[in-house]
Amino acid sequence: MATVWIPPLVQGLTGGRQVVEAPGATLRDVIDNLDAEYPGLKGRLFEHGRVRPGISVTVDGVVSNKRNRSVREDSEIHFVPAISGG
Amino acid sequence: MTLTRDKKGVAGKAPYKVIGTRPLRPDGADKVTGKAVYGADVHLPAMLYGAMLRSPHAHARISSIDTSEAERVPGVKAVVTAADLPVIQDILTDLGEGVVNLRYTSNNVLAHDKVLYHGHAVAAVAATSTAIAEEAVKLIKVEYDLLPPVLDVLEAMKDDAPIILEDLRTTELGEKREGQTNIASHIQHRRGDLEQGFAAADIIVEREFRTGTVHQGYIEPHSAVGLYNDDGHVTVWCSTQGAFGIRNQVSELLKLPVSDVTVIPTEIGGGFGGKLGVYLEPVVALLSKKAGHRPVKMTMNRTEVLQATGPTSASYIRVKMGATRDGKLTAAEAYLAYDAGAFPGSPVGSAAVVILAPYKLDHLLIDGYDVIVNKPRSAAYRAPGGTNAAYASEAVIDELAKIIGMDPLEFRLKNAVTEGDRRADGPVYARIGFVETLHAAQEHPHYRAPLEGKHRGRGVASGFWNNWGGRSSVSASINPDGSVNLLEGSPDIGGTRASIAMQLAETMEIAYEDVHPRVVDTDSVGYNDATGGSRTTFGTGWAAYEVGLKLIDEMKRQAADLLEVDLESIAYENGIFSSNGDSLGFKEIAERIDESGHPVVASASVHPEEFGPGFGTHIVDVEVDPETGKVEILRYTAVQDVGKAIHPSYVEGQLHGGVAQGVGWALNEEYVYDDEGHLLNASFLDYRIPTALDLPMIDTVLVEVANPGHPFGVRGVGETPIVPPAGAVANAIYDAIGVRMTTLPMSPGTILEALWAQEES
Amino acid sequence: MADRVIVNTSINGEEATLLCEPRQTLLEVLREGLRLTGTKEGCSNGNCGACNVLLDGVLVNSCLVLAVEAEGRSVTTIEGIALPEGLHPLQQKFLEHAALQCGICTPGFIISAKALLEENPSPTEEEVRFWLAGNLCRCTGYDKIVRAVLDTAEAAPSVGSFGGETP
Amino acid sequence: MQAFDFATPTTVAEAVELLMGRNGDARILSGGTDLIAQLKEGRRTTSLVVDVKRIPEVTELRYHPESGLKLGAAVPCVVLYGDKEIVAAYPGLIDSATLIGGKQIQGRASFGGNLCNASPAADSIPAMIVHSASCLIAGPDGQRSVAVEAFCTGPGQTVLRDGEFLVAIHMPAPPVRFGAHYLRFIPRNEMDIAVVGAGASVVLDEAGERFEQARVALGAVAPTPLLVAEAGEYLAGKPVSEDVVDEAARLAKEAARPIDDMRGSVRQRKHLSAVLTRRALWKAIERARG
Repeated sequence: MATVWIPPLVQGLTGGRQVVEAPGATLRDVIDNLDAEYPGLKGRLFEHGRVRPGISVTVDGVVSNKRNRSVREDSEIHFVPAISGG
Repeated sequence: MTLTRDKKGVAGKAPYKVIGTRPLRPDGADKVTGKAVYGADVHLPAMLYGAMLRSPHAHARISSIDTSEAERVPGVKAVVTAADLPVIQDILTDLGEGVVNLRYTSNNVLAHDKVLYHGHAVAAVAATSTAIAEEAVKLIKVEYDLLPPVLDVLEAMKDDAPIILEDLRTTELGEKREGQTNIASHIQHRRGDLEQGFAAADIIVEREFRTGTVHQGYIEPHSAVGLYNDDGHVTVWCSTQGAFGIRNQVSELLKLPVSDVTVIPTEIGGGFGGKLGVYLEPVVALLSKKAGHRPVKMTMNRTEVLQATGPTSASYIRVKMGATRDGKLTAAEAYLAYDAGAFPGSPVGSAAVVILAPYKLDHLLIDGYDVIVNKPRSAAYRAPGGTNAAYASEAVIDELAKIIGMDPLEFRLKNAVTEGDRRADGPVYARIGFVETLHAAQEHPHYRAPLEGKHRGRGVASGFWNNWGGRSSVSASINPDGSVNLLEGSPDIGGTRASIAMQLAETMEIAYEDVHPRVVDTDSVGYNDATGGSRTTFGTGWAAYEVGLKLIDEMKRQAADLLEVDLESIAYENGIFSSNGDSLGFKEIAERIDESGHPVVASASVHPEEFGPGFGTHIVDVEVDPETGKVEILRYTAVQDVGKAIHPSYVEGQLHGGVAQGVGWALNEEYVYDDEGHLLNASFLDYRIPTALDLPMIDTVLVEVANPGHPFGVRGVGETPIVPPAGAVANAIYDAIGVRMTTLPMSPGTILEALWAQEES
Repeated sequence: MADRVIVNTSINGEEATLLCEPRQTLLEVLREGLRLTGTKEGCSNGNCGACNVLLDGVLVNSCLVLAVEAEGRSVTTIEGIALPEGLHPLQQKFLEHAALQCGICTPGFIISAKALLEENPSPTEEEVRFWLAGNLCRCTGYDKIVRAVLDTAEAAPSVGSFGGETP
Repeated sequence: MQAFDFATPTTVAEAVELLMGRNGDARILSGGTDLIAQLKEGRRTTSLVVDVKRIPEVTELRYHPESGLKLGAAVPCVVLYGDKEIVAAYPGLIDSATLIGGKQIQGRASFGGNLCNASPAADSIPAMIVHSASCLIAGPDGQRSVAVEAFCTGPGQTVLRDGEFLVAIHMPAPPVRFGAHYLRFIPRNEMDIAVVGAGASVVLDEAGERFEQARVALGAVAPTPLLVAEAGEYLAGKPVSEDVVDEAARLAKEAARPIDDMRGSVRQRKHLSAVLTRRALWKAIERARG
């Protein structure tokens, strides 16, 4: 199962847990499964079916907000501030 | 599309022929002879000239605008106000400078019901000459009901602060808090157990820092020409970092199909993040529509540039760090409040990543607040938010090292992140070169040179920037003489035509001189994100690499036809296509394209994401005049992991420029406001960017730890070098006079005050 | 409005007759009237040097000269710097040293540097920095610009009015 | 920029007549580095700009070791410091000429213009004061002379009456064992307005150990550039020593009555008045000693 790091400001939904696990072969699956276990999580991280503006998703250190990107059994997923430059 | 890996094996390590050399830039002759056309140089037949009316107040409700007298001036062809703009709902869009809300952009372009800062645009005039437009602007009558302004970030966060945007609510990762506020958002990163971490520390240092508002300071003022044609098509010529971003914003703000907008980027005279958003572009289009579809040009003067564009955030930062006596960091806590100007969107998000990025930490807490105040809307500025953040954390790191009695580079080395370590906000680093920069700094003659003389000091600081990939597209065609025309959509601000053409030449094994790159308009090439985020040589260079591979494949087909052999049997090396002993030169095939079939063209589009963060370590020597408080920069060395330097001269140039801007920020640059929120120093006389006499030669060390995520190992280089300077200078000042400076800029007046405070205590 | 004035002047060696309002600056007339847009406007009040030209051989900010003052005088702009045989050595050295990034300040720097080398064919680094202090550059940190000027002086001491000595 | 008429008189009388015709609304154009910027920004208005650079007296530069220096009001800084004899005779004056703006400003800016602009922070004025300079003014009633320290009456204000203009500045020939220096404090190293400026001149005795005369002047610490007469009076007859110089510097600090503004605070400016006066005096002493 993929490891998902929950941002501190939504850890209220995971009972304070910082790292949780969820099954899924794509980012979409992982998030849907996570939302089933921790209702409301998806709504905090996604909006209109897309990752909320200002958030970047990293899977194994690589940023991509595509929901159909593949996730491995040992993948690590983070939601981090979108950083872009000048 | 899929991205192709380096066909030669290890990225950045192959024996390159073009990469790493220093050829002349393709646009060079035009730029040294004055032929290059920048924003204000555009001239069209029947062109009109615009001028803007700007708010004399920092915060006021607009009760009425009367433009009738201005409209009657002979020569005036159109007057527009916010009433001419379509109503825009909240649309969040990512323009490569972070996410912006287009309703706010509309409000910023022409003030809707309130003016929110001194210099906020209120109305615009188009006339047959600039002089007439300027006279007419003075005849527009605006009645204001004054409101109390709030300019300081901490004041703006107070419960009883004047409210700037009535509908603003604090957002915390998708959740909105109740009640009016100036705090747009709160972000947080947390890991481990802070209490436990600080309990393990032998020494804890906690300090507060303040930094002032600073401007990007590009020498070319904003300029745009708009033509709203009779058929409804809008063309905008402007100086911008991203023509596609301007196209999208103009289309959204004027509610036009994106296909009805063409943006033609001119040469750009500096941007540094400040030329990503729209200011004049929608206004000149509106004016053109109202003025009978004549083209309208508007160019800001320097006062307008400083009053109404840029700047980057002033900030309040508190940093607390603990370490053991043997030099191990045990915990860190940071609180960052960044002012965003009048609309949400300060770079506090990236600041919160930068602030602890170089260090291994098991226990940390970072809180960041995005706060609005009555100043111009903040724009990205080179490593947005990074300089303020590193100023604070690098000063605390320095102080810990001093208390422990450890060499500051050694202390950093003991705690430096490497591949596999976690960044403060969680993700794991891939191959990075931070440690390599620390070693290179230690070994540099500068660091070993004795520092003699009174009131002299040496400081070091490190910095991180994450860089960016973004989307890039290019098109290319082969000419009958064997040269290649390369069409790009990345405005060239600092030599990227050269660095991109070099990557194409390397890929195709042809001469650099045989590549002819051009930056074209939004109709002539696929989508490109802006030239920003240190992404252009990385991302558009990668697109050039991909297009090069395609062109070679296409040429192989032509070779197979001409040699009458199977395509599979064709090999290409050193500009020669060969098969079973027969061969044809690249140029020979190009010449015979007519005979062999069809013209050779190709396009490529990429969206690479493994952009590879950049780390830098800077060393600076200063001399402080304790009687005047003035700081002289005696010597400066910037070390940076650049991945692979495609054109080393322009990589060095990026380091030089970042250092110069960082030193200006460190020592003198700041916006000065009076209590009513009037900007007092909106000129290059009193907004003091460094002159040639304020800086020494800037030594650079290009450490090349190839980015495994790029065919040639490239990392972004432009932004990292502005992150360390303020911290390095502050640490050098401490070394020189024993005073820990905690405000930026560290101007002579503030240093004198600090010295006096030290004497008196 | 004040009457327009006919101004007879010489621009880059060519006679020019301009019809100017007294309030127009030389910069405005060069750019808008003659479309010589190589001279840039960065601040319009003498603080950045992007608009530098030579007026009777003397370095001035064209934003702080009225066009009517050019009557009977000669003006040299960036468009008049290149030599018949190609780029002026300063222009060539600016390219070789990558002494420009965005390039907006470059015309002003080249004009200033030319004036410097004509007066002082072998300046020290400090002299170059002092002379160029009125030209602001935001991209380069001045390092490569100063090197380009020093290298021009060293490589070709006949660029200015250097008394014909060759090394 | 607002519209205006433009005139280029070739004689002093013609210029006076032009000025009289506009009842105080005409402006003199010398180097233009202040005037043109101010007109653009609307800080000054005018209906007529009078370019005086075609009047021979206004562009004349003449030095004689006995009669001193006659500096036409419109002589640009580059012409002034381009004259080797003058540079050798008046190094303290040249200090300020090389500080005003950058090279391109110095190509146009003149001491006369700097004086008539009457900025409290003007660099050339304290330097001229310590050289005991006087102003030659022409007007409808003929010519008159005013000491430089009395010329400015407030920020942007001078003693010039309607129809009058500054023709030239006269600097007496420096006596033997005379030395002068001007310096200023600015946050950058060039292209800046003085936070404080200080000029000093001294005449020493034959041994170079005692002050015979001295003058100290400050800029940017009062509504006009300031002659600190107390400091000069104190120094006259005193031995050259650190204590004596420090006391003169203290007197200068006492005399300074600066304001707080974005370029500096009262405390900073008072403090700098002493620091710069001390540094100016020591450099002047060094020059006087040869």
